[in-house]
Amino acid sequence: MGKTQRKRKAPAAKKVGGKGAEKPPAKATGAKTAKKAAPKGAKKTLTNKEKIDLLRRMMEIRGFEDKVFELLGRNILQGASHVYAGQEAVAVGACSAMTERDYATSAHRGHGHCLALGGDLNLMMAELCGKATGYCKGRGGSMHIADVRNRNLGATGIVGGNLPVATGAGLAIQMQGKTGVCLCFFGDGASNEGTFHESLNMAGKWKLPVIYICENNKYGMSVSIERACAVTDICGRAGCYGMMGAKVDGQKVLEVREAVLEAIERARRGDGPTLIEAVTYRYRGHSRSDPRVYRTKQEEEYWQQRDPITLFRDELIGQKLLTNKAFEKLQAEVDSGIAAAERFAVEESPYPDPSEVLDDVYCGWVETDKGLVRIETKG
Amino acid sequence: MGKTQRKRKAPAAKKVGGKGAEKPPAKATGAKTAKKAAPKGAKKTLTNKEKIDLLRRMMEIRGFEDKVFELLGRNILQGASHVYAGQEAVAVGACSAMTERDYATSAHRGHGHCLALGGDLNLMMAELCGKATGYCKGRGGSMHIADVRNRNLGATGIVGGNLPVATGAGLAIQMQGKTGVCLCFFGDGASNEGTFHESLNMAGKWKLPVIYICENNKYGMSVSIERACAVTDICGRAGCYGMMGAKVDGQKVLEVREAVLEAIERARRGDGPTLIEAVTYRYRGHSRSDPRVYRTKQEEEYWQQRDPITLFRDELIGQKLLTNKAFEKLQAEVDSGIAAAERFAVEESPYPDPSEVLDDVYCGWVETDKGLVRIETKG
Amino acid sequence: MPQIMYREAVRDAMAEEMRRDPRVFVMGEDVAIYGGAYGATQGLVEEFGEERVRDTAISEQAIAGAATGAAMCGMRPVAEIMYVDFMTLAMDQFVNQAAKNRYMFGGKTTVPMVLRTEGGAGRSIAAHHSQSLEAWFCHAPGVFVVMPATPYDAKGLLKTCIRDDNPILFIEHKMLYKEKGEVPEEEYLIPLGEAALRRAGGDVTLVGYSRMALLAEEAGRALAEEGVEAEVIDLRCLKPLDVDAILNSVRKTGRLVLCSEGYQEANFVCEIMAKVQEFAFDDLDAPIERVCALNCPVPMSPVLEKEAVPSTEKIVAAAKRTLARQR
Amino acid sequence: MPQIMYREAVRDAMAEEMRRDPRVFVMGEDVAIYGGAYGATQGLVEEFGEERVRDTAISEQAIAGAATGAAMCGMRPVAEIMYVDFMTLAMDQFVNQAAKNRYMFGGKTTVPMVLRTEGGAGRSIAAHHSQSLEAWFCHAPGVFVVMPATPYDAKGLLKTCIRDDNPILFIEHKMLYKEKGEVPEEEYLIPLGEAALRRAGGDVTLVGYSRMALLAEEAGRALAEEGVEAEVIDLRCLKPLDVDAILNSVRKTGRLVLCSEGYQEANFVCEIMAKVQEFAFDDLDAPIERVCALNCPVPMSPVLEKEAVPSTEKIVAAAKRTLARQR
Ligand SMILES: Cc1ncc(C[n+]2csc(CCOP(=O)(O)OP(=O)(O)O)c2C)c(N)n1
Ligand SMILES: Cc1ncc(C[n+]2csc(CCOP(=O)(O)OP(=O)(O)O)c2C)c(N)n1
Ligand SMILES: [Mg+2]
Ligand SMILES: [Mg+2]
Repeated sequence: MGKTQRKRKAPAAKKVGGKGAEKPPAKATGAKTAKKAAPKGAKKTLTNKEKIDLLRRMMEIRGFEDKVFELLGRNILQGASHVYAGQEAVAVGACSAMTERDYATSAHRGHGHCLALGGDLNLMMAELCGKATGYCKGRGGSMHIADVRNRNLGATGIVGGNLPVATGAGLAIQMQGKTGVCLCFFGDGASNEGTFHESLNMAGKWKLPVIYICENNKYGMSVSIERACAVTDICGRAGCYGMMGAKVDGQKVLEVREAVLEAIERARRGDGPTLIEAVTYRYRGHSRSDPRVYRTKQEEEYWQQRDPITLFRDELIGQKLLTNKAFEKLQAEVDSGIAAAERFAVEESPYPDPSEVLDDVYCGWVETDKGLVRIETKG
Repeated sequence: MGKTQRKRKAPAAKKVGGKGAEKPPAKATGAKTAKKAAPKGAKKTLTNKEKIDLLRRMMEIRGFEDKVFELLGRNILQGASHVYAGQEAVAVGACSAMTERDYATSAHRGHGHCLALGGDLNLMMAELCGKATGYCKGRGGSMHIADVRNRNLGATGIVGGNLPVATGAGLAIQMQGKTGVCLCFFGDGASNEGTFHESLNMAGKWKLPVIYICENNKYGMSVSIERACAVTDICGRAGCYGMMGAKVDGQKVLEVREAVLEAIERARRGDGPTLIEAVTYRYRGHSRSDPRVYRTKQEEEYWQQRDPITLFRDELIGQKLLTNKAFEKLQAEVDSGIAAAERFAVEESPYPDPSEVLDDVYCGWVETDKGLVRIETKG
Repeated sequence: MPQIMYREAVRDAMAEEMRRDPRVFVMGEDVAIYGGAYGATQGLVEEFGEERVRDTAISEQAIAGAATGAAMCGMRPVAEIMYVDFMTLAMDQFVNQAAKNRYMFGGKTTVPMVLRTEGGAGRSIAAHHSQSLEAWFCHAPGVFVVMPATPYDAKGLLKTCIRDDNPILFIEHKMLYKEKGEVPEEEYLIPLGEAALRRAGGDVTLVGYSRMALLAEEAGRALAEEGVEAEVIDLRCLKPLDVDAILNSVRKTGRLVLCSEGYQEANFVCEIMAKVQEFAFDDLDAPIERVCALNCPVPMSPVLEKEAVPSTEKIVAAAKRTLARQR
Repeated sequence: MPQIMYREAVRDAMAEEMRRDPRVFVMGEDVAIYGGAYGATQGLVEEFGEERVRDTAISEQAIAGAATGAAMCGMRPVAEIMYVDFMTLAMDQFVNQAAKNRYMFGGKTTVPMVLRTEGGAGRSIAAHHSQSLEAWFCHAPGVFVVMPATPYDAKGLLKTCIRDDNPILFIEHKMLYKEKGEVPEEEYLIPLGEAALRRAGGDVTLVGYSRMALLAEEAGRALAEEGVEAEVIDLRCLKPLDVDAILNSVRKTGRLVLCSEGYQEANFVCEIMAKVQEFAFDDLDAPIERVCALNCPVPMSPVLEKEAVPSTEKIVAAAKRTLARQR
């Protein structure tokens, strides 16, 4: 063993090949390493309509987030909504690679993921408004939207809090012998939490079908990745966990989609997790009151030039798959969907009944003055 | 940005050079990057006497640990002592590279570190026995020995619990403009805790003078590193934290010493932390009751062949710095020191007075029936 | 009835449930090859294999969080955190994620998981391995807290917990693992939220749980020798809590001693004090006494440790104090 | 006296102590450039530079632990955990390391650190950003817990905490940051462990802390309009606790209402209930009332959130319940 000390090579932005991570002794960990028969995945090639659907979803997210921002400003919406505008290509590209049998978990900036997973604009807007008709009956709000029966295992207000949960979802899938995967969305800031380390090590060791998608939007609140991370190449950490790493342009929806497709395929084969770093940008401040003193106007303008919706629209127009007129029509449709959601949430939906405040804390028991009683006993 | 996904190269056991970790923007982090005038470090070359002192320290640790094991077996010693036998070269080699202005933190298997730091056999044995004369007045016992005024910031019963604390010690040193360093000892098992990730990132980013010394003895309790870690090359993770990594033979006291000397020098220059992986082996079970079913007799025998004391003794004898007779004399001296410590701790030392049980929970306040009262008020 | 050890009862509960339900699995540090730090998972990996009995890395956040995610996706994990002292590392995953997901998500998910851990002092292993932190989890909506004192209860309650749809912290006691007790061979379940009457009596009520229930029983016997008839209640579950069992007894005796191995300040038994004075204020003939651990980290030295935690003698003394008080 | 905001008082306390003592420094997430999530560190980096006002990565364990290590090595860190909800991630470093090191190490070290955080509901930001978890830390020997309600107290107490040699959790309240109050220009310190009498009265005692002290004061005013003279006590410090202030008042009024924004079950105020019935059992004319948050995660929806946490009306109602009780 040498005793020389060298600066370890910082992982380069472009990935170079090489194997070497030890194969886990399958027997010892109980991981299922027997290769599965190639399962049916999401379609590799997209029809024109499907491409336009991706564009539509991104536009819906943008429209939704712009509306959220507006409603926050008018004090119609309460709470702390972290808007996703600018990052649409990540959620939409990644979720388009999923099938019905896959799950996803999300974080505090989660509206985009919910919508990309097929979330309903009305139910989402209602949830943000704290209405009884919302996804979580108004109890969760912006940071806690879930729709477990529809693959969405939920967002969390704790930065990094969803990584262990997603890892457990992967474990369940593997133990059940299914071919699903779990996508796990989190930010560059979250990558410095201990949960990141513990989760990726567990998933790497057990070859769990989890796709960790780090949305590197360069800031965790006001702290730039350069000021937070000793090494800014997040996907380079994959090697420490025996998994594949990939860096993708998070402004390009098809590029994200392809990277995730590839990762999902690998996971379905039983070849374990992947860490994908999607480089992107959030347009708005971290939250509504954020004056964004930590970044420059030029930087913001640069990224506006790389708007994921504009890029994809121009690509489709360039390929003659879309006309300007068709795009305008699309925009109008999206706008009216958002307007409908606003109406549904703000005007038509009631607030929850305060008497329901103690419901669903537990299964089968409910809180009374004297303590918990069985619900059977109560009814 | 490429979207290709490659298995990240698992860090190789022998380090190959290469720079590339981004330099931290010094202004932004407030880290002192101005190079310090070369401070006086530990002596590079050792005199014969000093070499023999290293041997003696290793022998003392071995003797101490064998005695501890014996006392545990005879139920004279209570509690859970995790003995260090087999790993002596790591603590002794590393601590020999320290000067008076340096600190160290330790973990549950900490007797070796305490002794290598110059700990007193009597006070240590008394502490293990829960006696009033012990380092911590009998309150800490095996897992919590500290001697803060003598550079030992203490052991902890929480695996991975000392990494953030050592990082903070490094931060204090840096902010005080001192040239000291903090050594941080922990195990292979601890490297999977979230604290490892958070601490190394902080230290790497701020270039803190901390030497993280992972004693890879291949097991965390019964779980082998192969079964716990997705990638078993722990020092290879250094690259993710923008710091140097080194793997050393933990059975060779001078090799450990040199690696730590080099790391300390770098830290004193302001060039930041190092992650050193010292490959070693614990002879005993994790704790006294451990039947060691998780490893083979052959493996144990292999490591007994690489006993750090025997290796160093033979080296010194080979270099004619030591004779068999001198070694026997040394052994006799060590043995009588241990016997004296046993006498001091077991026979001569009193237990603490139970009435002192509430002392020192707080500074300046003490618990009474009615709650906390100021000590001035009390006295 | 056969006599088995507490740790065997815990093991048997898991084994039976794993045989019964393929969704049940065990994971944690040293639970497989080693059989658990206190032997409570011994033999499981031999029967169920490493797929269903999983040794993990030392990563408490990942253990608790992976259990949460797996539970939400159709499994029924029984995860182990080796000491309750290490729950400090799993707090967020357990009390912010597992505990709240059902509520936050509008009741549309369940998190059927058991986090097994153990606590208590008595082994001279000092401040990081001797705590009793149940109070924290009673102050965390969404989770149950179960702390059995006997092999019979350990088995019956753990089986119930594994079948329950709530996230549950099941806290064993390190000094009880080798204690023996009668456990029937046929299957049985013990419902949550029901205290056990360990001794009937009309003079004073002693309430305890986990090892303190056994000490309270012992104190009851000691008091009986002096002619005092103590009623002894073993809570078994702290959440859900059998409030009526306590109130009914206090209404009879008018005097109450609460025993807990947790730190005295803001101890869980203060909740019982609150409930009793809320619902049986006029029935109390004397101040409620509490016998808890001192408000200091648990010291290693056996003489100090003994001083720091409750003992039978301290319970007897507290009972006498409350009895000495004029009605 | 000038009127300043609570957040300015907090900031000024840090600034003054940093000017006075070069060992004092600030670190945490977004404390420098951003000036703190609620503006409580605004301007500090401009005056003291990035060396002494440090933005960290999102790493709560490292923040709390680095503060611990730095404190043991001669610094006086004031570290920030952005929300008390995230203390779930820093529990081990704070309650197992910082809190216990002095005791475990035989009294041979001190850990002079302040962990600033904030809690409380009211912003509709749901279950991960609205908790009041002080009870956990009162049940953790070795740390103090300070929770000021006014700018005056925030400044005077924070300065004292920074000079104190114990590890202290200083919990601010998110709804108070913009509240104004009189704060003298000259330097002052407020000793730990002394409650503030907010209102004198002989009919009933209302005890609160942090925002609940303000609500209790409001309740006191409302009761006065109905001819009831409430005595209102603001604890300011939960540990050390001013037990005598409470006992003296209860001895006078015989009736007590305790207000806390934490979950009701195993709430810190149960400790006060315990102490009062231990030391003033015969002085109580009615059961002690507690007004706490409901035992559920804090819901986002404003209508539910309002229902889940205490209000002035609920305090008034509780006071009336206790007054309705015959002596
Ligand atoms: C454990 C925890 N620490 C801190 C916060 C406060 N906080 C909320 S979002 C955020 C920044 C997160 O950054 P990143 O992960 O990059 O996500 P982004 O906001 O950029 O999408 C912070 C510090 C939190 N919610 N949880
Ligand atoms: C947080 C925490 N988790 C688990 C344990 C129980 N435990 C004590 S030592 C140990 C193994 C530690 O392994 P390693 O870090 O390699 O150190 P070694 O014992 O090999 O010296 C474990 C799991 C603990 N003390 N603290
Ligand atoms: Mg970010
Ligand atoms: Mg080890």
